[in-house]
Amino acid sequence: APKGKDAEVTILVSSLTYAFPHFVFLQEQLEDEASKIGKVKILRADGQLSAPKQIADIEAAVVQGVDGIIIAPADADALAPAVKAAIDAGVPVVTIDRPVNGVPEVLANVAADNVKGAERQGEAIAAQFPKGATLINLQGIPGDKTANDRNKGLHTVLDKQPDLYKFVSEQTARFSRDQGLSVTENILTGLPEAPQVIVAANDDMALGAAQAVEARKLNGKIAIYGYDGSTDALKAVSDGSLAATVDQFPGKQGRVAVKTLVDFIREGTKPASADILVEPIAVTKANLSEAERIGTVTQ
Amino acid sequence: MIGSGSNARGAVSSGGVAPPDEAFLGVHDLTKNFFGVTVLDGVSLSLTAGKVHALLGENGAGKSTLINLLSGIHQPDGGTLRIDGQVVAFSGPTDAQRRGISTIHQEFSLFPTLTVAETLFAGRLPVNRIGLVDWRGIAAKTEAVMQQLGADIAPGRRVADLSIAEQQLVEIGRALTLKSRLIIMDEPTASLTPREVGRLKSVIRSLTAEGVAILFVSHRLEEVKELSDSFTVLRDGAVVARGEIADASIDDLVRWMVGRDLLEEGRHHAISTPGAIVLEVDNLSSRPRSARSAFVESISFAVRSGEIVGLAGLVGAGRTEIARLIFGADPIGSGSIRLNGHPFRPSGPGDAIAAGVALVPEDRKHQSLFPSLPISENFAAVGSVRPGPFGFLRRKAERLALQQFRDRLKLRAAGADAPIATLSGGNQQKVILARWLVLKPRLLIVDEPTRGVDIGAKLDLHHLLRELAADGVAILLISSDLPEILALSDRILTIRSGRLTGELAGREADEESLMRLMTLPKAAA
Amino acid sequence: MSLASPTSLVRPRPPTNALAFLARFAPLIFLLLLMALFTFLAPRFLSSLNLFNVLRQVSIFGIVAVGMTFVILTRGIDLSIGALIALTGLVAAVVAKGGVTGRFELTSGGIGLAWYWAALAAILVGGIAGALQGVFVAKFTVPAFVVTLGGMTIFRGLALIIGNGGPISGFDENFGWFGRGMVGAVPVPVIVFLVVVVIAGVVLHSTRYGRSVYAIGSNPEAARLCGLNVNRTLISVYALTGLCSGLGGFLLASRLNSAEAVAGSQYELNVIAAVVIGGTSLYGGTGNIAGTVIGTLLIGVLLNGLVILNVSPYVQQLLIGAIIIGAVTFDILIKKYKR
Amino acid sequence: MSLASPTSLVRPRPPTNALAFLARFAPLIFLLLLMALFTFLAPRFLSSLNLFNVLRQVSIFGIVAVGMTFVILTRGIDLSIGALIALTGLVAAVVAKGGVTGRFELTSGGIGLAWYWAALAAILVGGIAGALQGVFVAKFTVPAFVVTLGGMTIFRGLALIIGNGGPISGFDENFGWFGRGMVGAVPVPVIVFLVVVVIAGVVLHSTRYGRSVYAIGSNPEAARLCGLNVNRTLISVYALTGLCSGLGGFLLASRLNSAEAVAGSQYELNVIAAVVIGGTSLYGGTGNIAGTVIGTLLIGVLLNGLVILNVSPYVQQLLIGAIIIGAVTFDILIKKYKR
Ligand SMILES: Nc1ncnc2c1ncn2[C@@H]1O[C@H](COP(=O)(O)OP(=O)(O)OP(=O)(O)O)[C@@H](O)[C@H]1O
Ligand SMILES: Nc1ncnc2c1ncn2[C@@H]1O[C@H](COP(=O)(O)OP(=O)(O)OP(=O)(O)O)[C@@H](O)[C@H]1O
Ligand SMILES: [Mg+2]
Ligand SMILES: [Mg+2]
Repeated sequence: APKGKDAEVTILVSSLTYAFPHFVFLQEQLEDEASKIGKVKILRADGQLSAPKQIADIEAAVVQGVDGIIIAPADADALAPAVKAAIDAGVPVVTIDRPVNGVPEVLANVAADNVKGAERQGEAIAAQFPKGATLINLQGIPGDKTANDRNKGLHTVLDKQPDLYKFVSEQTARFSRDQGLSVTENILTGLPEAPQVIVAANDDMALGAAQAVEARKLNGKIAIYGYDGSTDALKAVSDGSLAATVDQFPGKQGRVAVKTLVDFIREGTKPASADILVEPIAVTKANLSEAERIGTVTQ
Repeated sequence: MIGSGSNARGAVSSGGVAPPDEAFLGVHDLTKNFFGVTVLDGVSLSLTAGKVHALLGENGAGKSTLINLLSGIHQPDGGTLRIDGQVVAFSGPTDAQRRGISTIHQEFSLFPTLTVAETLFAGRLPVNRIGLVDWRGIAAKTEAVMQQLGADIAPGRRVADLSIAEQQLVEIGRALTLKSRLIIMDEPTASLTPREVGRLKSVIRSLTAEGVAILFVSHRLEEVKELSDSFTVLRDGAVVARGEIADASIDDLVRWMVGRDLLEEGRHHAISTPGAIVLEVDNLSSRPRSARSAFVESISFAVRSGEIVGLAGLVGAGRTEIARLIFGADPIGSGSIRLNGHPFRPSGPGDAIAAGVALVPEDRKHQSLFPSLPISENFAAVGSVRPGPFGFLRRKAERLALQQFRDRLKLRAAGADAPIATLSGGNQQKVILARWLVLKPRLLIVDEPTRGVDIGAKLDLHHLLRELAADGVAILLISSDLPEILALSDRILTIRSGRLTGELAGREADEESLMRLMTLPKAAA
Repeated sequence: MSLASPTSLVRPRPPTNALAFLARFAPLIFLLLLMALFTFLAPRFLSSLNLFNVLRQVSIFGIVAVGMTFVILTRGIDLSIGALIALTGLVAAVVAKGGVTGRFELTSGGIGLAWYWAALAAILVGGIAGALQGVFVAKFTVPAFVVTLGGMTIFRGLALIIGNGGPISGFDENFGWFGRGMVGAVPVPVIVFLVVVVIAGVVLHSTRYGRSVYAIGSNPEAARLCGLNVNRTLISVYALTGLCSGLGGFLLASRLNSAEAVAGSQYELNVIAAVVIGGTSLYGGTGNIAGTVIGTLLIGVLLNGLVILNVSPYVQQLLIGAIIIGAVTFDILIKKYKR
Repeated sequence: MSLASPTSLVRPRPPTNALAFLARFAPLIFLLLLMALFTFLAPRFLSSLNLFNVLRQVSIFGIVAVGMTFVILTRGIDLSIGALIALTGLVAAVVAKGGVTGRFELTSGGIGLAWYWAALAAILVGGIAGALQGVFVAKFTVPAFVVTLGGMTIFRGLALIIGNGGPISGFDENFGWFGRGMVGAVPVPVIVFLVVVVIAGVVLHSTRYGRSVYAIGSNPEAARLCGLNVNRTLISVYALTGLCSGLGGFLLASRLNSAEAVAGSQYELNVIAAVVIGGTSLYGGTGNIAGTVIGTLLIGVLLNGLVILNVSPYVQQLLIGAIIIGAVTFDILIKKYKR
């Protein structure tokens, strides 16, 4: 039953991790929205990229008697039973960033699909290089869901024209700037000629790659694509060292998720559709102002 | 009996002493090399049921190496082993054990974190029908074995908490429980006092009465004379003499071992009157480890410059503990120490060394050796050769210092860069002694300094200690070897159960009077 | 037969005073204190629902910790368990689904086999992988740290190759029962954990094999001289930990209804921490299963309680590190002071 | 005795044969073989550009490996270095930017200090963090594995708190020079690495301090009875590794023009692997800096060569694990066979 208009509400947010700026920003915006709504208490749980950890956190939160849960699941299947159990225990759940599988009782899924975002990334490449290009692909942590999804989206778009877009090297740099730099250096050494494009599964790796490119004095000759729309990346897009990044609007996701959940807890209103999709966009120099975090970039 | 002096080798080969037919173990023409250096060279020997055979030789002569071959630890490079006339080759220590050979090793092989009982039966714990260990049975058997050895060691004690001598007894106990046909004992008495040695002797006698063959290694020749039936002397890995013990005098044995006559060891007495008091210990007690009373209690004595003071006591009497308290190795409970007239309360060995105190510990393996480092580093570890500016080492000076002691103590080593682990036990001890002597301390404490050192080197060391005393060093000598204490000490203090029980002037003391004080009941003290 | 403990044989026992008692039960006392603190700060912590949660959460982790206890008792270490959990989970998944194609559907591409084949495959692969590592440790005397560090990388690579980087999900009911089912009020993984604990406890304390594990850890050289088959025992403890990891991998896949190559990451460090907190010495030869259970619970309680108390995730990391160090220091200092 | 010949101690030495030579240089030989293989498969590997790449890539890592060598020589281990690199990098960043607000701008919110203050702060924080861990290892005799495992979690937590989960980026030219600059053809980090190597080599081989490090690793009790200050030396080696991590953290931030809490993850395992591959024994008392340099290069060459050959990332993991085990096994077997 709805708790009433001005009821105190406690919400657990189980983030995938707090070590990635993407989720930190999401959290900040979410909490900002919560304080705007008023009388909403947010509990943070760090998923540490681990499904068992998130299950444990959800179980603890249910014991604790929270009013609702927002979760960015590490694994769509693994977390399904725990999410189901929480809902059965009377705790509404909103998934964010990505859904869990097979639990229709979830109040809402607020997400900007990683596959879709990567498709935007691929389309941006295709738009800039309509006649085709050679590419280096820097992938994320092997086996990680985000890494897999982004890789999949990119290939979905570019593999439609395999004659035009050739991946000359696909390596992992584990989402890290450090490895983005050294792996790019190594790849460039191994290639007979420099590629036209370096596409990375997150901004950190793209920024590392940009440094390698700069050190090789190849800047301007290779277009580098990031992902996440982080502050550093937006700045790099504006000064031209990155060609584009993808914005999934994590802040917006956070705001919508908390609003949806609180409305349901207080007044019992369900969202029109359980799937609230935030459309990711590719941010280039041309549409820089559309990026969510552009405000944090000072020229 | 064959063999004599320097032409001994010829004597052996022409002697044609065929191993007796009833031998349990026949060793024929055994050779062994390490890194191309021949350590054993055509050694033959036979061991007979019910007899004790002594294996003698200087440090590094090859005794332990021979034993390692007989107990299956190393494989010979040449020669044959026969058991009951059958040629055998051991695939490993277990194999040798299965064939009835058990060994008490020179370096113990115990389990520090396990109990005495479990250590005794390791590898063959008795189990019940469903395969679970019979703990009670083990405890009972352990008590029985310890009683046989006259050792008061509870089966449930952790081996790590035992003293060296107690560990030695456990090591012996394990060989006894094995029901072997041959027991090899590599210096089993090196850290035992007369009481335990006496017990061991009677154990050996009852073993031989049951038909067990014994191979016995010891540097204490009186013991050898008394216990064994026959002997073999090794020098540089070759047999230089063998025969019936009854036919050989101690002097003969010594001559074969070291290849020269040793001067008769005289009783030492202070050459000049001792000088000023260097060490003064007043009412010293150790810090109680448990709720019980302190282990070493109310000890008072003094040592003067130029004086050698012996500390005598039975196993576990607390001699080592006194030394450690003075050296700052263990925390002092109460009482005070004065060094050269000044109060002295070392917070650790570093303090003591800085104040001119040196301690040669009793447990070579655990307290002295750096097994992974070469001889030169082991020698230089106390920093006796002062480093140059910024702590830069002066390696050349260190080498020269080592060279001196090497000659002095007749160290046998492949070179200063050889790993110390490749030296024989006695030679390791020499390196350790050299480490401390080069410090030129004002107070030198030596705890069982000649453990495992051969008779020649032992006499050399005795001379060295006397020279140091003559130079004005105050020496505190701890030894379980009563003749050694008697030979060197100006005064002898006796300890029992952590208390001082008496003091004798060196010239008045003899083994009997010492033993009486060492075994005095506490109340009578 | 007698269940008398090896230490109860001590004849002249020192008076059992408070300090000795403390020393004996230091890890347990630390655990109880922590639980008391959490209960005080958040009474809900002590609800039976929550305690069963904690038990279920630690059970997989605890099963592997039991195996790790054997390894650490021999002075070894096994860093590969997390990767092995991932690998064996995927093996179980592949067997249960009959292949990797159609890996998200319940009715899979190939011919899926029953849960017991899946479990068996996972356990077997774990055991073999562990034994191989044991061979390097025992026969080639390569330090366990190096072997299992390499193993960790290799198994993670194999898991990626098998799953082709992605998860395999959606198993049938029976498969899922092991991870999610209940027997009465008790979750199935908890029961499996208890069974493993009891068996391991008896083996370690009262069989020749168990005692040889202690002897080898205490002094490998002496163990060899005593005729213990050191190599075989060493290989066996790594195989055992592999078996436990395989069981853990199966249970985790069953619990999550999904197996993937990134599963079990960083398990190794938590598991080792649990064993050490439980009083098993990294220098070998001392420790026991009861301690490991306590250490496991301590880690579980810690992770659970800090979330219930809503401690900031960043600060949580800080506290977890501090408490791990604190627990072990507490144990060591009390034992030292006792003497 | 003769003054002229301190070498006269040397009795007939065993002939220096091929096997002994192999044994002595096993890690180097392994490295050269690996390089030959890579060159054969991809000639570009041997270009001077690429070799400088490898050198630059390993230099930060190598600096920390030098510190780790000291720790491992004393039988210790330090798992906290990766986290410490992240923490100190952030410290340097905060100092250079004058605060966390405005953490993305070159002209920051607070008053940024010059690079040398930033470097100093990073190194100091690293040293202090290391020394604190050393205190637990030395004074409280808590196993280094536990202390630095806890330290790793704590430092990572602190780093997250300082950076508030995000990066701090954009430093001035001077700050950046250390990570990205060149002196002639040689990258600055490589020079720093070489300087660290030379100093550490001299200290370890030719000073009293270095000798005490070996002695303590070889037999801590004997070292204490030789009057060496065991506690102080132990604390110092952890402090030293902390200093190296601090230097590494600063260089990494400078190189990446950015510092963040996830930097340096998994460095610890690679660094330990490098030291061990270089022949330093995890049981303490044997090893040297030259070996560590070789081990470092081997890891660097491996990571570089596999990427140049464009080996699939999954298979790379497998190969890296196998080669680490292979290199150490090779070294051990040859040394054993020599005897
Ligand atoms: N593992 C080894 N490697 C190299 N040399 C060795 C090894 N073991 C023994 N040696 C050498 O073999 C010789 C004989 O040593 P062994 O230990 O047999 O002497 P020992 O007669 O038992 O002497 P001690 O009375 O001192 O115990 C010594 O020169 C020693 O340096
Ligand atoms: N402070 C102490 N409190 C209680 N027991 C102690 C203490 N110090 C030593 N002991 C025990 O006393 C026994 C022997 O002590 P110590 O080594 O000093 O004797 P010792 O006369 O040198 O005899 P040994 O021939 O055994 O070397 C050992 O079992 C040791 O564990
Ligand atoms: Mg010997
Ligand atoms: Mg003693």
